[in-house]
Amino acid sequence: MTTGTENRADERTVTCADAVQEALAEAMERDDSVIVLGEDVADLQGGGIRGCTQGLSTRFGDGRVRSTPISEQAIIGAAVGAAIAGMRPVAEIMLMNFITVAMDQIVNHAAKTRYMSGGQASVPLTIRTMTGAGAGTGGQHSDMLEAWLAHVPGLKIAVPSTAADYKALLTACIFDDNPCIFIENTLQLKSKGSLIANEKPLPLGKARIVRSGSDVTLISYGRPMIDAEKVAASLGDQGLSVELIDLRTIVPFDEETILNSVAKTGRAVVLHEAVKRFGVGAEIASRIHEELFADLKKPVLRLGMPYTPVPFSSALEKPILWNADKIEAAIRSLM
Amino acid sequence: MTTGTENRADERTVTCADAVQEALAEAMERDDSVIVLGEDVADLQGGGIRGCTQGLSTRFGDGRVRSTPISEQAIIGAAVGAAIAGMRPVAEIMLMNFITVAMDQIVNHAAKTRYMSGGQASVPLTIRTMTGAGAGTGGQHSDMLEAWLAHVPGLKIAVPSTAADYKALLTACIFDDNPCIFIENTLQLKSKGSLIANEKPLPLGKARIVRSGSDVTLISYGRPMIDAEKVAASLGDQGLSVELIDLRTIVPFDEETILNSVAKTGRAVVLHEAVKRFGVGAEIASRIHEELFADLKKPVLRLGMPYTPVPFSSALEKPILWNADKIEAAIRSLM
Amino acid sequence: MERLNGPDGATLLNIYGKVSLIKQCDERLIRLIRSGRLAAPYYSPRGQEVIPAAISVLLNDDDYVVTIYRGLHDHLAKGVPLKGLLAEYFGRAAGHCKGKGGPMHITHPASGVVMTTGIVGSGIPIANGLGWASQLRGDGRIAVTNFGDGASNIGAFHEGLNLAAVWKLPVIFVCQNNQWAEHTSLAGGTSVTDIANRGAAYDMPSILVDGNDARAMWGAAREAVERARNGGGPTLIEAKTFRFNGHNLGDPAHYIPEEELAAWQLRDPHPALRALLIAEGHATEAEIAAIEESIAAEIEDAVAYAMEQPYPDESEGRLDIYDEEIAI
Amino acid sequence: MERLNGPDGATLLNIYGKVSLIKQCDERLIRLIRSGRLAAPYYSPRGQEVIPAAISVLLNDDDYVVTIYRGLHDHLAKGVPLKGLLAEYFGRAAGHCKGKGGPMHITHPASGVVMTTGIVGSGIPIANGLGWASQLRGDGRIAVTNFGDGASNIGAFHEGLNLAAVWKLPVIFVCQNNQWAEHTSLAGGTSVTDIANRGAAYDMPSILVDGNDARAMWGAAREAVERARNGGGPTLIEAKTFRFNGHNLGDPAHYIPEEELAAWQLRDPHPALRALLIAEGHATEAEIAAIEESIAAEIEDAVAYAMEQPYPDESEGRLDIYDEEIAI
Ligand SMILES: Cc1ncc(C[n+]2csc(CCOP(=O)(O)OP(=O)(O)O)c2C)c(N)n1
Ligand SMILES: Cc1ncc(C[n+]2csc(CCOP(=O)(O)OP(=O)(O)O)c2C)c(N)n1
Ligand SMILES: [Mg+2]
Ligand SMILES: [Mg+2]
Repeated sequence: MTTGTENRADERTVTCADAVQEALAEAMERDDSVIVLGEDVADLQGGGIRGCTQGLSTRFGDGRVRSTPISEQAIIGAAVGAAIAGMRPVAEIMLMNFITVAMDQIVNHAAKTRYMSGGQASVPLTIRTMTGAGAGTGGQHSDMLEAWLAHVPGLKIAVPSTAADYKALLTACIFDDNPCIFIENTLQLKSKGSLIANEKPLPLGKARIVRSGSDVTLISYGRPMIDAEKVAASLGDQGLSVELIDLRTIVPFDEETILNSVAKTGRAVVLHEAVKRFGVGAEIASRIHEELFADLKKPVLRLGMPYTPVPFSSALEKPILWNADKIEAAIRSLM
Repeated sequence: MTTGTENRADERTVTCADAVQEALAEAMERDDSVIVLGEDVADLQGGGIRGCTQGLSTRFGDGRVRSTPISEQAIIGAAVGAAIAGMRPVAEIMLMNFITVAMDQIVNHAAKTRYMSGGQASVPLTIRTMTGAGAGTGGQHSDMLEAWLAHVPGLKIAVPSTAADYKALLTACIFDDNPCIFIENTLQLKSKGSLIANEKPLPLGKARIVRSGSDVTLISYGRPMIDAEKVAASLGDQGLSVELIDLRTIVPFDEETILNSVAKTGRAVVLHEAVKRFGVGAEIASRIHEELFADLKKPVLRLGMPYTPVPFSSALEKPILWNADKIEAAIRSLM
Repeated sequence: MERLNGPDGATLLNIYGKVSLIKQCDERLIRLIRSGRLAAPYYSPRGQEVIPAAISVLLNDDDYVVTIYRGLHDHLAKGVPLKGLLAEYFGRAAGHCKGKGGPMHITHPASGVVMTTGIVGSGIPIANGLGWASQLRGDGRIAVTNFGDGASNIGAFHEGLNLAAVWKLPVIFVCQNNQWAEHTSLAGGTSVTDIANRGAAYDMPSILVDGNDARAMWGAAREAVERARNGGGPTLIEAKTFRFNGHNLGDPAHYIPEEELAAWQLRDPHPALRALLIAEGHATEAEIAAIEESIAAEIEDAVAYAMEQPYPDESEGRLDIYDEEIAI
Repeated sequence: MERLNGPDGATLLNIYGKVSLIKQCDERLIRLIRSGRLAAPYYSPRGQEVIPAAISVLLNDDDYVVTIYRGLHDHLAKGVPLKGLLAEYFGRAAGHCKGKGGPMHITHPASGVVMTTGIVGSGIPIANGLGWASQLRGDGRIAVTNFGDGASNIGAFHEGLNLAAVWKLPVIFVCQNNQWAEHTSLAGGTSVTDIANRGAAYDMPSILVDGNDARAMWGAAREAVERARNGGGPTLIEAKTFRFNGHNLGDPAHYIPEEELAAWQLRDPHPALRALLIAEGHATEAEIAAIEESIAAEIEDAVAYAMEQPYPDESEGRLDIYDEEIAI
């Protein structure tokens, strides 16, 4: 999240929540068909519980920015319908665990309508949702469930890790003609990063090589990127050269960048916040093994949450999360 | 599904649907706390659309066997509540795609209640559901979604492949003290197999070595096992020795059996009906790579559905499903 | 008052044309499936024809319709072209959905049919989104969403009606109460006798109507269409009707009491409307027979067309997953 | 008639004891959090105390209660022991849930509190299962499930009430209508003014009651409890009340109009009940003060206890995922 350098003239420091708000405002300004709905998103309701939609209803009107009842099926359903009718709805599901009441609309309708209609209908909606462990919110408010959605053909999934990506990836989702899921991190929304004016648009599906290296590839996305970056830097200082890749998009994911890197390093660690078992890391590790079996010096290592619901007590929650020590130990175990 | 031999004296041939019905009837006979609910499950409604619950309400009463409104959240919710109160509910979700409207109850409640209550509450429910492609029922009635549920700590998941396992695994689920998902196959329910009287109970988490072999390990579960068995036999006749493992239980899955086998063969194919990407096969393949990297002669190969919704037309549906040729080709590609 | 006028003769005849098309098409499909020439899941709308027929004559082509697996009547009434529809049933490349959707998932935007869902209740919230888009554009399009009595017990119904009421959306919720939800009777799963009474839970105007009576159905639809068109918000219509066949083809429906079926058969909407047209002099027996014959010919034509279309190429299956093919 | 009698003085005093415990505990928790000594998500029930207090005096220990993240009042009213409750807030090993649940997920079976959920509406269908178990066993236990006004707009509410009505379950659905759902007013998300009116959609007896009036609340609860206990099936109670604090601690609730808050503050249930007890001679000021002081002492004791408990050992996190630890 830190640039390590002074801001450039065309650079501003904003919170990730601000970055989301800017992406929405600019998209709405640019295209009348961009509309916003979700619980408490309008200004009468405070512009979103994290302020991500603040000012939008005042600026673009109560028609285009609507607070909803607590009805996630109705929220996603309305977004699906409006998208079919040619709008670009951005629906907020307040926390990711609440997609569990709306999975039907996401999976059976948003994801499949283009296909089942033989391409006659298009569902260019974006679902913004927020989640993440580490804040002591317990078992029903912390889950990362991107692996479920990745298993559903028809959806695209983006997980930003910097303020700039919060803005750029959300913009890409909104203007993508497919249903996109944009996963924000509860703890990260308040943290700051820099935005560069008129940055060129980011395509979905391209990873970012945060740091190039030659000894080992570290692949991650979302909030764990912060620690990943620290570890890569500190190991670099110690002469261990880590190539760090921020996946940015889970579907489609950037196999080319990953495979090129691991072909070079011969070693890889995949790190994510979600439960390790049956997680996104399993797919990435499988692809690397399938394609680079002969080049690998060591098996791909996965880091993720142990197989457990998220406990409330910090004494229990902290130990199950990733941290710099665990990442470093994983990397060292491969050398 | 065929034994290849004449029935023994204590052996009967039944359909998989009958096997389910027997498991339920025997469980209800044995334990008053076993109760059944779901759409159309009582005899007044025909005892289930596949006859799996036929006769139960007549025999055990309308109190214990209840047809429900079309309300999957209410179905699983009632099962969760009754389980907490000490019953062993068996809830039917008619088709697996309909779990999408009940994921909250399954994931946030059934799976997490034991943990979040610090072990004070227990949720010994079983969810029976049916699914499977190949019958021309299209995009919203065919999905195998076991990978989602496997990513949720707290659930157990069983997928039977023979009539005997339909009965034995369902019985194991019902008497397990954890929430269990039992996935039936639409096309298989009518097919027959043999049951042996007084077979000893089957534990969850133990795979079955269907056929031992030395050249390659083929791991699968559910309906694809039928073709897997044919291919293993035919390759065996041709001198290629396939060790065939029926996983039976996805969570917990029998790592020991898998790893022992692949340690021996050095080659493995994982086959499932579900979409390959981010599927159960990715976890299994990852575990094999992680544990047996040095022993593997070839990377683990995964077979599964391509990244697509299930199309309606048989001309499109057939090509995306596994078949004997594809399995054989995969195995041969490893030799 | 204009408002109280019923449909005129031409309108009734128009409705009858749709009813006859639906009935004949239903019968033809059943023969095709029974004879083994068509393999498709089929949910007959026989007995419910009048409901969408009477509504559709009040709709514009670009008004939206959302419906369910039991949707043949809704599709045909709204004007989905028959050839592409049947080709879709046969899984052919010329099907409206290129064979990828099938009978349960018909889409044909030019007729306004934008969604046919196989998930009970899920079309309800989707219609709200269509209505929202119309409201924003001020283009006057309204959305009609069809569902069964059983669907009125699922969460999506509740969330959808509440949101529509709060947002005053131009959406008509049409509950085709055919008395059965798969094998479960209305009383077996539904805590109210009249689903129209559920409208009060959303402060939404509701109309209880005999869905087998073309005149009454048209009247109910007109009230709802006018309200939606004029910014008056949503309406819940409960149209009482009956499902004359099993839930799907192959279901012998033993669970339906014989007397119940017999009583409803006396109220079959098709002969009733036919008789009314003649009795009131809107058409002669001969004129009606001619209409029916031309429909029969159209159906034969479409069946022949559909059956001779090629199947989609395997490569078609890889398209339309995303807007562009992505390598995954 | 007995039926029409209100609660006697002892009952009112009993209710007041619970109200005072809730109010004092709420204030203590807020101080602990504000002072940085407790880190926990907290949803204050201040203003809603009378509702569960009046219901609980009519329940047996083994009657079930299901509640939500805003559950402190429901927990305490039903008798969840304070020490273990506070230890859970502090994430300690001695917490009722060993620190794994936290304030949003309190379970204490001995008090009948079997589920506290953080998902809006989801406790409603769960209560049905508890009621079903009671019905089967004939043990006379009933289930009370609490939820907010906002929850009445979610699918689970609808499915839950319909099923309870069809199955005539011994369940009481208590909608604590505190006028706000997070930052959304009742009218902002809910299409009816009185949620009690939604009962008719399920043919379910409904009671609209002033949840801040102990006498009225007790009367409503008694009617519902008797009905459930006697096999008469479920009841929907809408208890009008107000949320005096923000949605959660930290929410300044700027969206609530000042006049609205001021008007409701005049109807604060706590001083009202206190004054009534004295006015009607059920207790003297001194007696009440003594009760309050003993509660205050109990709370201090529990806070001290909770704070000195050890945190759970890391290994505790691996238990209770399944009945037996499985290697995965
Ligand atoms: C969410 C969901 N649950 C269950 C089903 C299985 N199912 C298909 S149709 C049907 C009955 C629907 O009855 P009703 O709503 O009255 O419509 P009808 O079929 O009578 O037209 C059921 C239970 C489904 N498709 N979706
Ligand atoms: C399914 C779901 N959607 C959204 C939320 C986020 N959320 C938590 S509390 C709340 C407001 C609930 O309002 P109400 O039902 O009136 O209860 P109150 O908080 O006023 O007691 C919301 C939207 C949630 N927890 N669950
Ligand atoms: Mg019906
Ligand atoms: Mg509220």
